Amino acid sequence: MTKTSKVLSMQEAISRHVPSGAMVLMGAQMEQMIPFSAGHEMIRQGRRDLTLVGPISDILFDQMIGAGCVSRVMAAWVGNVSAGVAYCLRRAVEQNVPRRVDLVDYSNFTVALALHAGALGVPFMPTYATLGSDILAKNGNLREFSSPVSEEKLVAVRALRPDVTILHVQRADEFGNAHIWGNLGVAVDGARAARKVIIIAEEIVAPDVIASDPNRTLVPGFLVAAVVQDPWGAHPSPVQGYYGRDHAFFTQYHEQSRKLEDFEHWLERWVVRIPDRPEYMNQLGACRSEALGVREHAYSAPADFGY
Amino acid sequence: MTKTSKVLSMQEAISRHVPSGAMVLMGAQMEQMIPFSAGHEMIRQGRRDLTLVGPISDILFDQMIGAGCVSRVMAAWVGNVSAGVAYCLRRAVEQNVPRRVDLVDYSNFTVALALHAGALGVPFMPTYATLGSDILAKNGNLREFSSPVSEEKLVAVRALRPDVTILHVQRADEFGNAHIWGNLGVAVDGARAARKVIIIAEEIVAPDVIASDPNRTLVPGFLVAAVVQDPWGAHPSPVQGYYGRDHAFFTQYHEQSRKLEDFEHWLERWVVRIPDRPEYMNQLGACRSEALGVREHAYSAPADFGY
Amino acid sequence: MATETQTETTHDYSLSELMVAAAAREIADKELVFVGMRLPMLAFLVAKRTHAPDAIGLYENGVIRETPAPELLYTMADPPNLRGATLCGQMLDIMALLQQGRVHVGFLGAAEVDRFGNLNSTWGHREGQLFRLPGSGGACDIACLARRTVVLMAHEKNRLRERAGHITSPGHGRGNGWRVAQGLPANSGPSAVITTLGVLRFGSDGEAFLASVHPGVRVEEVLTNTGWTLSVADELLETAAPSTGELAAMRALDPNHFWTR
Amino acid sequence: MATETQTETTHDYSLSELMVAAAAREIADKELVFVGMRLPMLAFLVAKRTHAPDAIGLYENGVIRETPAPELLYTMADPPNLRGATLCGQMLDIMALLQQGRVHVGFLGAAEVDRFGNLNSTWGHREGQLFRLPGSGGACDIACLARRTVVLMAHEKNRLRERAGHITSPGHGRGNGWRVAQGLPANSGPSAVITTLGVLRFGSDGEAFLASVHPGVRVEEVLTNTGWTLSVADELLETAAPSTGELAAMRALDPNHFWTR
Repeated sequence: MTKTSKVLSMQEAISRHVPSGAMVLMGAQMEQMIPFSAGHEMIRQGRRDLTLVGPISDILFDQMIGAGCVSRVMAAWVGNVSAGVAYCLRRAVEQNVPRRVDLVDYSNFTVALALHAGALGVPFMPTYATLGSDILAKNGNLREFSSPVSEEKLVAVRALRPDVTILHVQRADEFGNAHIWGNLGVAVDGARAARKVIIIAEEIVAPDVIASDPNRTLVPGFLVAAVVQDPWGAHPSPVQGYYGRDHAFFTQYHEQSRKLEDFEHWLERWVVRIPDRPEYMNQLGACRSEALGVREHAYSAPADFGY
Repeated sequence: MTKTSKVLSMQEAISRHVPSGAMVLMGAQMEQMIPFSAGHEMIRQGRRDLTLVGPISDILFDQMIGAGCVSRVMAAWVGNVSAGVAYCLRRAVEQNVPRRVDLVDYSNFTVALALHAGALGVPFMPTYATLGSDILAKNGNLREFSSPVSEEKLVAVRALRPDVTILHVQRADEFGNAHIWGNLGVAVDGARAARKVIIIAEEIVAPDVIASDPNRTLVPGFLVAAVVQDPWGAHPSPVQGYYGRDHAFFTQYHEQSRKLEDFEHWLERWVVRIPDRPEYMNQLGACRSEALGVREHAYSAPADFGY
Repeated sequence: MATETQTETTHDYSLSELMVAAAAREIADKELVFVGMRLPMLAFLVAKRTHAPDAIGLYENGVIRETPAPELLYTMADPPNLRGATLCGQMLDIMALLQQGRVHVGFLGAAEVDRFGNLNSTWGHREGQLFRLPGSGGACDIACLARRTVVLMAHEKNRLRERAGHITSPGHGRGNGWRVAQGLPANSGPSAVITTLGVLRFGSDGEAFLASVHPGVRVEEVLTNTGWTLSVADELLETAAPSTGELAAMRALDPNHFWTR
Repeated sequence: MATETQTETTHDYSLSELMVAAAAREIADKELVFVGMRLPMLAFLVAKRTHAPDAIGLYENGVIRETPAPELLYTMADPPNLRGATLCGQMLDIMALLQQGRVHVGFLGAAEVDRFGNLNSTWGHREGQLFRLPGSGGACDIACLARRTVVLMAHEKNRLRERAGHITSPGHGRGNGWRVAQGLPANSGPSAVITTLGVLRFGSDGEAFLASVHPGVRVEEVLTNTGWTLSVADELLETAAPSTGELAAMRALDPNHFWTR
């Protein structure tokens, strides 16, 4: 085998694979494993005119909107799951601050179906969801049609194929074969629909570890453009088996993003002045990270692939 | 919790949940984990007019057709994977022996999509597969239509919802929550599309074992009507981590089903006269089963669900 | 009214706790429940610990749970909600059950509800100004596809409106068979709106009516705070106070009143 | 012919081995290959061990493998094909890659192939009698959706027919843009038919022509055994014999000649 490693630093991965103007899927696992460290690197590298795609976004989209990286959001929900609204989103949509952002409203299911269509290689997926809603009325990627096999109305959800899907995962090998467990959200279809995948892993492990459980390999390496080892890269969101959700951080962000000036301070302090995730974790403090660590391990029963 | 066990004997499970005339999905994991013991019990209980559904069938459908249980097969391939054609199928289709069987020809992908539509709760799934083929021309459940979002021709694969899906699995708890690993074929959609699911498990294990790895629980118990513990129930097909494929048995069946008379002897010897799987394994002999057993275990790396 | 109102009762429970208890009672045993977040999440857990031990919780991030999570959840993807789950999978795994019609009841919140139970969680309005809300999440999907939906929200005149400013999640539309005409499943749609003042239910014409008022609330207060002329049930009830068991369950789950403050 | 035929050569390889080697050479390095069963499975493994070490094998039961299975396979779901796989999942996971157009080449067998590469694996005919064959399996899907398809089969006049009795797996239909007119993906379709006598390829009009004959085979023999008037390439080649490396690889994999007898 002549395979070469796909491991890059976060700086390199974003620099090479996420240009301004790209359609980027993040937050595929919903409130788990949000690739904050990748989003922060995009802010630092000054990306502009991104289209962000995701079912929900638990404050990462809000931060990137506030930083001026985003011109469009295709999502079902943008906010702060445990604390409420997204103030940067509101400023952008209501006042064009720091710049105008177009929102293309989906429901969770229709985001999932758009990616599913992309992953399956068909132009659309049919559903009953959104019939009768203003989501259907206003989103040009949702179109009512008549079922070809029954006397029913259906909605055709047009396929989405992100330029880049960024997934934070528990572990991967250097070739990008990635194990993910816990709730998967739209991670599987999100990766397979994408033109490129970037894997951010808590751990890079030997290929044998990944190959020991091919049913957990939800992203095969041949779809992956880059692998970044970035422990704690999902903080303040949780990574099952690695660290918990930093609820207080979300609440603090809520308060500190309410006013534009406060948000700008927050961004300076937590993103702009920070070179990378190790430094971010230094700033967060060992006390906080220890409190978020795993207190009780709970290992899966083994599956025997022997013969 | 007031949950009651769903464990039944094979006799009871088939007697209660698989009536004559039912549409039954078996062989969902393709050449792995074919529920031979369940099919044999249907033969013994004299089921008639079954519609068998599956992508392929590695001799189980042939046996049931030969035994006269079947009036229709909706499948992509019926035969003997390592040895060739299915003689009972041929006798039924070419000579109506022992009775006429209607074949509804699919491709593998369109069987999978029909079940996927059933599992997703939509009337059809779109695909480019089968365009231009006689499969499309002759199968009334496949219909060409125009994409509602593009200028393309597509095929609508009508949803299938089997009355009963029978899955052989590695392990389950008494409530039907089932772990499956290895190649999954159409097992996930097959279970979820069905009105009832019967789980045939190599092992019934404590609920904690199943709950230790909820990503491997591909069939949740609330979809399951009955759980049968039936070790070696998939022989001669393999069960990853439990036993290998008995290639010789497939070859022998090929020879012994070529002529009607020989097939009738085979059926008498391996199905009709056999009360259950332990007796079948006695007849097969310890020597053979030992040779098929796991020589080298290969356990999956644990996933930590702790926090 | 079926029971006398006691306007000056000293409550030994909070309004949120009353709403959670009322929401919990919308769940029958063994039902599949699309749980959602915040008060409904608590309501589901209360139901599990009281009258509906075999209710099954579905979370759109990809989780199915038959046993309650052992800790308070701030989000449905908090680690305690995944460990020991019945199933962890994809969002589509969960939405598929919804679209198959297997889900009995889903819980929703909203900024606005209207006369026919249509919900808006996309665009708020305050003093004539629109402001942006987080959006549907899975609310539209649940509103379209669950057999019953239950809404929890504050009862304010500018939030219970004659017509929702934006239909994020369709209720009965404009009433009278509108859902079926849209292509939505038969036997689906809004079942109850549990507000801070009472509980609204829906007639066969799809219009909401006041089914019960919370203890201490006057009917006039409800009507004054509703943005349309709200019908009142002939047999108006008083919303039952939380039982000791319900209160114990919710306080065990949320001892610091994060969700029921 | 480009090279001289040596009709009386003593082969130190079997015809099956020649066909496997020819099939293996249809795979380029790093390609995604829909492997199938029998000789193609062996061809894929030979390619992996010789010129295409980073080819990726896809199996429609739900398996993706980058490393060759360590043992001879009788079926794609044999336990050695699952242990250590790149991915084990659902059939749809694999078919999705096919439908996305990511799969470079797929291998097929058939009872009949016709002038335009259409395949029949559903109904055979012998002396005017139809007989039932196992059916498509994934063949139709691969024929529709893979960028290239390669067929392996015995070269018999009643199997290479002017027109297939049943189009299980569409090739170039009736030629001249037929695939695109049907709605099939551009840049897809039959690439080669490797028979027991030679290799057929396809012109831009979709019609098959004889591109090479196997060592020791005369062109007339091919033409006589083909059910239509087969065109012959201006630069007809001789199919290259298996290399020492190719033979070593296939014999290591199948020492008892289960597949190459």
